[in-house]
Amino acid sequence: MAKTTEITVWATGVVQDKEGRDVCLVLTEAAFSEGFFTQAFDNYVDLPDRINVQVRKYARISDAEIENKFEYENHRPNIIGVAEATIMKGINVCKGLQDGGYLIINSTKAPEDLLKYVPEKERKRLKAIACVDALGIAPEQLIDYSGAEGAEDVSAIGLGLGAAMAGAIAAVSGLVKKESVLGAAANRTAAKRGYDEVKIKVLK
Amino acid sequence: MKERYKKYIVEIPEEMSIPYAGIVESPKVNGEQPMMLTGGWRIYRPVVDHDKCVMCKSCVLACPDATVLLVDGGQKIGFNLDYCKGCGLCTWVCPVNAIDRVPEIDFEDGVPFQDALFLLPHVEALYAD
Amino acid sequence: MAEQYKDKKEEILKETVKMTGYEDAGFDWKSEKRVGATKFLTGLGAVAHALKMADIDVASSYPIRPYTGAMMMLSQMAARGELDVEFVHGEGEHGQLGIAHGASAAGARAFTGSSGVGVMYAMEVYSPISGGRCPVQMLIGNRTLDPPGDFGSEHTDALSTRDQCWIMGWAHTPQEAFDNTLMYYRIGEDPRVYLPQMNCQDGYFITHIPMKVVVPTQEKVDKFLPPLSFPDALDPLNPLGHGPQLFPGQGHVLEATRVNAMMGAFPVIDEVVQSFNSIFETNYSPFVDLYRCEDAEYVLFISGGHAYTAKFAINHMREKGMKIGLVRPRFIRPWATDVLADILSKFKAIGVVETNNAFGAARQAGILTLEVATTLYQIPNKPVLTAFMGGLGGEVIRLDEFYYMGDVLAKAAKEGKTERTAYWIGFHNI
Amino acid sequence: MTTLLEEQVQAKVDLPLLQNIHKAAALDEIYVPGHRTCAGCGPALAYRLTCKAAGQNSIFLGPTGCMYVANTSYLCVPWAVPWMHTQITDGGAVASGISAAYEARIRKGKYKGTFPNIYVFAGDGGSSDIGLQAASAMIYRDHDAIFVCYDNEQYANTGIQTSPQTPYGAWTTFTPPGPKIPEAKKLWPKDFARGMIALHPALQYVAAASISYPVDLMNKVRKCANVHGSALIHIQSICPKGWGIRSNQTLMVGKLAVETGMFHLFEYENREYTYQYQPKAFKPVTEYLKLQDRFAHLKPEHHAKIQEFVNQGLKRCGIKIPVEAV
Repeated sequence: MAKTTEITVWATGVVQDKEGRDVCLVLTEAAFSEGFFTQAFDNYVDLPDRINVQVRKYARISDAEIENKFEYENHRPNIIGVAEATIMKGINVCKGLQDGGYLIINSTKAPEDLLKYVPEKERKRLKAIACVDALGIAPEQLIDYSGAEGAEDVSAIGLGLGAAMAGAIAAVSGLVKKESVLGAAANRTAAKRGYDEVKIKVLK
Repeated sequence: MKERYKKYIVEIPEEMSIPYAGIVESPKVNGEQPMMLTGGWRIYRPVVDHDKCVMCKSCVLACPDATVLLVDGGQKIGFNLDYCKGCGLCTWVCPVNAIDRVPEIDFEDGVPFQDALFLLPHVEALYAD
Repeated sequence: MAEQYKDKKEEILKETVKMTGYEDAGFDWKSEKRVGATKFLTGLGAVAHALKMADIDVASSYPIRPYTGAMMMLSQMAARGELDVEFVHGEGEHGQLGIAHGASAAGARAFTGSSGVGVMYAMEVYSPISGGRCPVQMLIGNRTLDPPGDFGSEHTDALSTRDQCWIMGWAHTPQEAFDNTLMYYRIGEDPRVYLPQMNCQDGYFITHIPMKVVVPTQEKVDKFLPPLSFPDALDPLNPLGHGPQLFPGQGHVLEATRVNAMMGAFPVIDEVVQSFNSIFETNYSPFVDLYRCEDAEYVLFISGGHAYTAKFAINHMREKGMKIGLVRPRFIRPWATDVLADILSKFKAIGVVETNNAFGAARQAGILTLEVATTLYQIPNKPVLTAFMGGLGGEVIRLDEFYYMGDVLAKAAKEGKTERTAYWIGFHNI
Repeated sequence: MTTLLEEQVQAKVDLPLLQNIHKAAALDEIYVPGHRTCAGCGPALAYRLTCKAAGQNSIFLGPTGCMYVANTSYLCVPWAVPWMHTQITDGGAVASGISAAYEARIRKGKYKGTFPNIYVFAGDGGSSDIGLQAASAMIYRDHDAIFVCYDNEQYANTGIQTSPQTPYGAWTTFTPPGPKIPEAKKLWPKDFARGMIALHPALQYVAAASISYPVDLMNKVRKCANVHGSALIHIQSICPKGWGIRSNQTLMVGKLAVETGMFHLFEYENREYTYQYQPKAFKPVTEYLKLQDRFAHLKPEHHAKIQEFVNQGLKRCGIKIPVEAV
């Protein structure tokens, strides 16, 4: 049985559309360079994207060919990324989280402060919660619609906030090596700072 | 005839059923569409300074989501935070700068918490163990 | 009728009856006790008269031959004040169907029609209308698509829309076109169905050739067809949302409800045809018109106007001792699989007369062959199946061409096989 | 107290014009909260103001576009009045059918209420491009219905693509700028409302309004509703997503469009035009262009070209106010 890690990144519609997608693209690019089988995709169902709506960007990283590639969503994610912490106030971002999962949030706050937004059931499953000031590290939130509708992204992958988030996710989960993430992100510094500066609270 | 053609009829499980021809009930006048809660979209919350407010009602007509309300018997401006998307148009339109935009995360409440966005009953199982 | 034939009117009618021998088709003048004014009407005229009696509320038109005459008659009726209808001149077939869609959704009994390329131009709107469950009726006077660009009949136009969830069937005489107009409205407006209907007839052959039609009294029509009641109509007093977007995960449910409406129409059709027979004292069978099939060994399977000539041809072949019959489906949608399977299983050979073309399809015949072959699949001892490509681009199928088909089928029944999946009439020797 | 709906059911009454913002704000909310449009969505505001002005004796039609997809996502409808989806192609046709149905049903005694106001709420694509034929036919046949074009100057629902209303020089995902095509979109937009006036000499009432002038917009909607026959209203509805502005800048940009002469507020009534915005001087278009990311690639010569186009447009309207090219 193949071991597949599913990543769901929550972001703010339009404003972080590209950044959310970049988190997934940087991580899958890094994993691909390490020999994994990967898939990065948008939430097609909820397109078109609207300003401020909660959007989901997905990635799957596996040690064998991914068989459920056509599933619209990651129903049972292992890692949750949240590019805008406020989203957690309105929605259970950890819905369906696998036991031993990780939650990584872009916020200046401490991880403990945000734990209250995770319902009891999902909190028990968290192995660690982490915060990274991705916006502080790379304040750029690039708006680029080219990659949103199945076309290729024109602008480089991982120029801003997305790179820092991807670095942080790599650091927390150990899913991919630091060098691979730095290699995959256009903004190497942001990815490195994200990797180094993430604040982690281990829960079990 | 009825019996004979029964095999062609698709039995639709109760939990999957949707309205005939997709015809749905309209919400009530001055009401809400609770199936689409949008308060969770908000990053910045509008906060009105009633001392500054001159009740010109510009903000009432500036909101695309009809979330700027007249409260206290029409004497004050209030917000329907269950649906306010935090666009900031009320702030911009205010001639006396009476509406501030405050980060939503700094408040304890004011956003309806949803377990999932539009989860179909027959898909619910996919999220379970 | 010309002056010199006035005295011979009864005689001519009797002769017509003898010639056509409509025993099974519901047109047996000898046994039928139809009451009403006897007129000579084209298929278009017959439909227009039926629409007047159905008291339609909205008609939307756009000119294209050959269906146009029906709209011309309706506008005359409106101008004379015989029919109270909102007559809307569409900006094209697409708009025509849009108008009918809106009218029907707003609770009006709506009618529209088209032919040939016009039917195709409206293609986008068929699914929204049936999906919105609006019981619009559309008259299709069949015309060949371009090329060749002539006016002649071919069924490819209407059949191309067969999978859009519209009730669909062909009349083979103006009388049947008249009757179908009323029956289709009653079927489509039944709350168990709520589906639009395509009332098809062959261009020229049926649309333009006058035949005898008995027009019943308004009283009987009113008894058969009550006014439309559409409780979900667009109405500010009862606000509803029609057609919001849904999830991909809900699409299949909506599709299933539409399947149920279409397949649920079977008992409704049965009921409606029985009710029609009892009110108008006719003897239609709901789904299939059988002609001289009792001891037949091989049959022509044919939909639409050419069945008229085919019946004469069968009479002549019968005189020569050939055991040939005719099977004519009265509905193409819904397709009466089980009824047809029962009937077709009795024969040794079946020849589908296509009058349409399905380029590159299985067996490279027409669309009807695909349906018939699928129907036969559930029969253990399958009859030999072949198709006859005739009546394409408006070509007439003559008596001798039916004799040719008879010969092919006789040989097939005897040998248990055919050389071709489709015989192009006038192209091959047997 | 009888509601307006009850009054209208008994006998159709004209909708009174609104004297001020307070009267406008007090009207019932027909387009209620709970829809998936962008934060700061201009078309949604146009919809809300139109509905508010329209009142309850109304039927709304939604040809495919943002205001269909975003508003009705997942079986939600935010209208307290009947609403129906139409294809993007045939909003005008369906409205014609509904109007004809009510004519017939009321005449024949099959409907007890009075004639409803029927609104087609079509985007610029559904009005001036793929829906033009049906829109024109509805107006030509003079059906008692109101054609609303909510013009966000692009196909926004499909992810910002060029439409005939997209201005010269605008970026869209189908007209990206590049070394070969520095100005992005090379074509000049259609003048939809005036074009419809020219095409339909019997058309009684046409208005151009902007979401940034809400009371003016609502009164124009009411004037449309009070016409017996077809009426047309063209509403400039700023799209923060497609125009590359922040969600709180929607109204500001709408105001600037009027103040620079990029968009004219007008009424066409009794065969005559009146213009609602006639300042001493118009602002230079550069002020409008530089605010929006969709024009970010433009060079001064493009700005000058647009200014020239705008000046000519003002001259054509008979507004003799000099505007200097920048």
